[in-house]
Amino acid sequence: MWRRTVPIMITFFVGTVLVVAEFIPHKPFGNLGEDFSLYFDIIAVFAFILGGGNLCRVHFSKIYRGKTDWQFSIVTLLGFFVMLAAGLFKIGNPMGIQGDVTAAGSLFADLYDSIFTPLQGTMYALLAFFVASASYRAFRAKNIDASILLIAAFVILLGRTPAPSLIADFFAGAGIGFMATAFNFVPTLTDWIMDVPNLAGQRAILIGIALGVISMALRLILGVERTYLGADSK
Amino acid sequence: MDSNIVGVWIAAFLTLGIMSFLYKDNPWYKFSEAIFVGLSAGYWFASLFWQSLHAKFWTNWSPAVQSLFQGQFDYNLLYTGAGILGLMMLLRLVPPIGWISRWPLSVVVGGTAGLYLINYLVSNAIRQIGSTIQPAVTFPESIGWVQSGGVIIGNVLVFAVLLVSLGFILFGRSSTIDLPTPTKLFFFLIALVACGLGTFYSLSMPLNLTGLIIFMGVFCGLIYFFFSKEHTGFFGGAATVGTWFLMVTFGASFGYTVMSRMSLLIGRIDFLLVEWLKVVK
Amino acid sequence: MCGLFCVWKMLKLKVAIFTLLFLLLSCFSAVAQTEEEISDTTASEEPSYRIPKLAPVTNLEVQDSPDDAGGEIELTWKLSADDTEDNGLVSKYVILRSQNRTSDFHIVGVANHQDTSYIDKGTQDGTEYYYKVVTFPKYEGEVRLTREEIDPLMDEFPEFTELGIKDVSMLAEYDRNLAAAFIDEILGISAVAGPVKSSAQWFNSKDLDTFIIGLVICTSVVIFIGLARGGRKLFLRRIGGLQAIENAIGRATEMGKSILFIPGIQDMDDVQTVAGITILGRIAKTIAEYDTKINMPVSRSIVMTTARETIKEAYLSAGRPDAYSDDMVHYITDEQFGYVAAVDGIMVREKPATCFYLGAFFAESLIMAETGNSIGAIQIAGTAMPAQLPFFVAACDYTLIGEELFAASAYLSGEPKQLGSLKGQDVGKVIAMVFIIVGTAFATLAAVTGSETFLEITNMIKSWFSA
Amino acid sequence: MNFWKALLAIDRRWIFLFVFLALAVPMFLNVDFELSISREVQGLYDALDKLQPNSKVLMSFDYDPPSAPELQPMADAIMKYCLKKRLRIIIMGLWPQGPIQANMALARAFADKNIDQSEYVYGIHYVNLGYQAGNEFVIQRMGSSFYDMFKNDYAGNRYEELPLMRGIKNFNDIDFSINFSAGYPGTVEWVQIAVDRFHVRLGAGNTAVQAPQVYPYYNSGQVVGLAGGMRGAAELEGIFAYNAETDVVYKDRGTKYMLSQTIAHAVVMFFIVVGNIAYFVIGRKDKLKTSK
Repeated sequence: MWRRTVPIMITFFVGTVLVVAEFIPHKPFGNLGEDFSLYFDIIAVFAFILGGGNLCRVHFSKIYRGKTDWQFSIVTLLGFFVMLAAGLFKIGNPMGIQGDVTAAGSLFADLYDSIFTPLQGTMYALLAFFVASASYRAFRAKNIDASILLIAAFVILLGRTPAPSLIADFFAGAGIGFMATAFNFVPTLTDWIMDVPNLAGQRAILIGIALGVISMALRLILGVERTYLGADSK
Repeated sequence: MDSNIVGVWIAAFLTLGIMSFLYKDNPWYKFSEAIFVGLSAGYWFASLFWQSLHAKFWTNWSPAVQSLFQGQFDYNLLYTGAGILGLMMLLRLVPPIGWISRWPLSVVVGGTAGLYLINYLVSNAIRQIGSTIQPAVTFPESIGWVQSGGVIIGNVLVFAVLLVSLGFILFGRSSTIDLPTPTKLFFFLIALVACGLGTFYSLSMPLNLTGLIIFMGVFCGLIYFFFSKEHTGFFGGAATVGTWFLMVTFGASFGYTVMSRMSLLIGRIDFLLVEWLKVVK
Repeated sequence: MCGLFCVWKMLKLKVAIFTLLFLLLSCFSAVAQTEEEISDTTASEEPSYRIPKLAPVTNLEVQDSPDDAGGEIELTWKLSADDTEDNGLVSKYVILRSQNRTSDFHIVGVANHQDTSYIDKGTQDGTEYYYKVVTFPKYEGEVRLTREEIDPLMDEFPEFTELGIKDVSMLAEYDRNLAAAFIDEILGISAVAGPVKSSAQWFNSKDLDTFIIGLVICTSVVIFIGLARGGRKLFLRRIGGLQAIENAIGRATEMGKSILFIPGIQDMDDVQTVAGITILGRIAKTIAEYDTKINMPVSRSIVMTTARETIKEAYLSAGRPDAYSDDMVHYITDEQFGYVAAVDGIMVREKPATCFYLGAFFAESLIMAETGNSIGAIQIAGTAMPAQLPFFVAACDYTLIGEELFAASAYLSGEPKQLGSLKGQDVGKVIAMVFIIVGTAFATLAAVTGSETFLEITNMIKSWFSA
Repeated sequence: MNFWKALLAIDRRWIFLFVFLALAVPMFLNVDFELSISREVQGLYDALDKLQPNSKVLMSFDYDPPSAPELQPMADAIMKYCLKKRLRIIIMGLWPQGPIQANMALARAFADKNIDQSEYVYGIHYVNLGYQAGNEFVIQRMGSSFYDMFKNDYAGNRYEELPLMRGIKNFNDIDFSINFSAGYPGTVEWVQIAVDRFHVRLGAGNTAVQAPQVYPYYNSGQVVGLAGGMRGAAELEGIFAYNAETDVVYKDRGTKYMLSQTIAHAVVMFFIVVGNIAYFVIGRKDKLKTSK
């Protein structure tokens, strides 16, 4: 009862109230959505203790048991505790403990700028390579679907650069008028693909997603879907 | 100044460490990864602690409690609920009563379900349906040359797509429309003539068919997502056309994105060449 | 016949009267013009600037903003005669408010020229207010005041922070007693409107359309869940990706390798993560039955605890509770790319046979999917992030597109109630398609025939979907 | 193994190398482009151009350093333009790093010789309200009160001490808002809440990834102007520099980077073409084999 029924009732209650609140401007319903988000943020901070604890446990046990690459676990833990201390105690913060945690000049901000930012940026930048290898592999005219994918991608790729007008100029210079005209149309075609079929596809996806979300949300609110609650017995 | 140079060198060291992963996994990458994981976890916790727990919870809740002792009720006292839910979450660390953590979880899931239901209904479903309702055909009074050229290309494309789709629905492998071939051919011919006339017409008079193709795309796309019916017959044909539209969407989005992915790397290369090595001004 | 003649005569008379009136008016305006010219010349001799007096707004109406949480009053008016689309003389409308009809008016806000409405969002519910609107002219003269001079002025008359340097310069040139400018009728001031009180409403009537549409869709989902629960057999077609899930788990078992499950990088407050976790519940059961290893690095603590519960439940119901371990799910970091760096590392070192990516993804989608591809894993993805779908489609073996992600867990569960909800979803699609067809049909008819009636019908349908 | 087969099975690290070279080598060159200005960018320009001096413009910086190569040039161009046009600028960020990026844009704008920093006073002509956590709910709350969300600005000044902010209660007091967005929360949330609920006029600068999602909003008029990706940035630089009452047509980073980008693009396209040729050649050979 306390383990299963109550949670389902809570889900039902909170979900229903939030749906209904959308239509009630009067206090306290008007701001309920925001309040929920605030609540969630606060719960998430508490929950972090579980996550952070798990991180420490995993790496401590790796070091303790001397598993492969245990040396790097030391680095992880060091990074974690140094950053945590720098942030929680606001070490080197020009305004002391009152200042913003990310205030420039603090150890926290320095570590962020010189270590966190380049790592984050580079990891993100790896996409440039992966996008190239993925398109090399995926854009092959294997069948109708793949061919359409290929053509659409290729036209957009071409149209997003100044290349078409350069090529058109080349053809115009060589006296091949119709080719020049054709290449001059590439940017128009790009816009057309983005504005028309792309838009249509996006809309179908968006409407589908909306219905999927609605149905999923109802399954959760009504307690039909209760996987997330876990085991019945202890 | 000096600390700045040290910072740049550290950044360059880590940048190259991550990039080395492209060649293969190696200790340099492992080091960069390890420091990234640890540091960022610490970063997030510290930020959440100050920016959520302190700024949003403590600064609102503690004055409310104080004023309660002075006999006044403050709306912010409701934050107590959040604190209690957070503590309940932590009860997971006490196995015998760990199940209590399901309560805050139910609050989270219930709230998420409620909010998403409404937001997606309004922003994704209702609004997108509303903006799809537009004339399938319009007759713009005057349009510039390039634009009209675009429209003509568009129209020819529309007709081509229409014909191919029809052909697919009628003669495609998965087509199960039960009509004699001559009848099918007859329909197809009518469509062909209509499209030809349309093309001819759009050459002489501005005719904008973008609405039609958007309508078709949304309609067929929705049919593709239909679960209640097998994709056969007309339904199968329409669903296939729907997948084509999805493919165009994916291809276009992919193609559109390549550029920005490149620019991310430009940022890093810029850092290496300009800020670190200073070989480019 | 006679009647017609009478009408004709009367019309003629009217025309005559109007002509006369018109002539008279033009005479007046000519006189007025010369007067203005004279005043202009005198103005140039005097040091003080003459603020042109503009026509006030008319028909000022005030009312409590409907459908709000209180604290708002809505003002509407008809444009001043001097406020024309191009080259109008009006720069803005200044809104003044007071709690009594005759005095104590203070600026509460500024509306742009060409605006015909303003919402005062700073009212106290239940208090009576009076409003007037001041037509504020464009200033063509020189801006003489500097910021340093204006700041003390603004301290003196705090309301003027609403106005720019130019405006205050203009008022200051006229008279150092700035506030007087608003009382002395130098500016075009409208009639006072009010009293009006703001209040909060209990139902947002603007959202009625949304409410009805939402209700219809939700009801159909609920009805189908009920029908299915009642034992009605419902037909649903198979989704391609789902068979693949089973095969992928089988493959990992055969190869004796692990399965990697990534539930996205968002927390449990994203419904996609919830969808991913529910699918995990079904998959984990199969995994438990096959006795395959699952590795699930997560980037959110709440997801970690939820996933553990879910997997534990799956192992229990598969009858193998002893095989479960908390280590299957481990937290890495909340940071998007830190998480990806770690997941990539796990992939190349552990070489899982199968990777699942089910949840909310951002830029990391392709980094993971490409790394997964390079180690030869079977990859199954599902997300409702439209921007990431193309990458999963390109790099993975199967992708659950948008809606399919949410449907997958219902499919995999095989429970009639869950499948029923999918039917309800389809009803939603039918509704969408019907309205799109009907709306497009009317819109097209309106465009082709130019008929007003069709246009009205189209606009009506559109208005239902404009929440 | 024949040539085409080898090509199809090429180690992806070769592709990586080519991409890297394609991006790095052009950095050493310097070439000018001429770009056609797209409708969306023109729309953004027109919207800003129509504003009266002293109009209040809200800029939300919703991105972080990784997206800066695309969005920073846009922010720079618009910041310069707004300052030149003497619009009042209110800066905020839904991403923690946003306000820092904004300060960079400001610094770069003040470094421009056509902009005299002494003419602009912090707190009166521009304000940086800083970052506020809460994603779309920040926007929602700003709908009723900016003050509720930003009691202090980035530098720690109190809201009511800022002359510019004294007159600003909520979106009603904002003439135009611009959002530089790299994801969530970003343009989509601004549209859904600020535009749809509070009728804010919104322009957006997006990363190329975001742009396709924002297109529907542009087409339905919910966003008045839109710049997408590096090309959008280059266009913005072009149109804003050209029209900003100075004759200087400056080529800035966005335009410079475009060369690298275009060549890297060409490399990607080259590989796609080669891959398809190889695929067809082999396909035909395989067919010939089977027919034998």
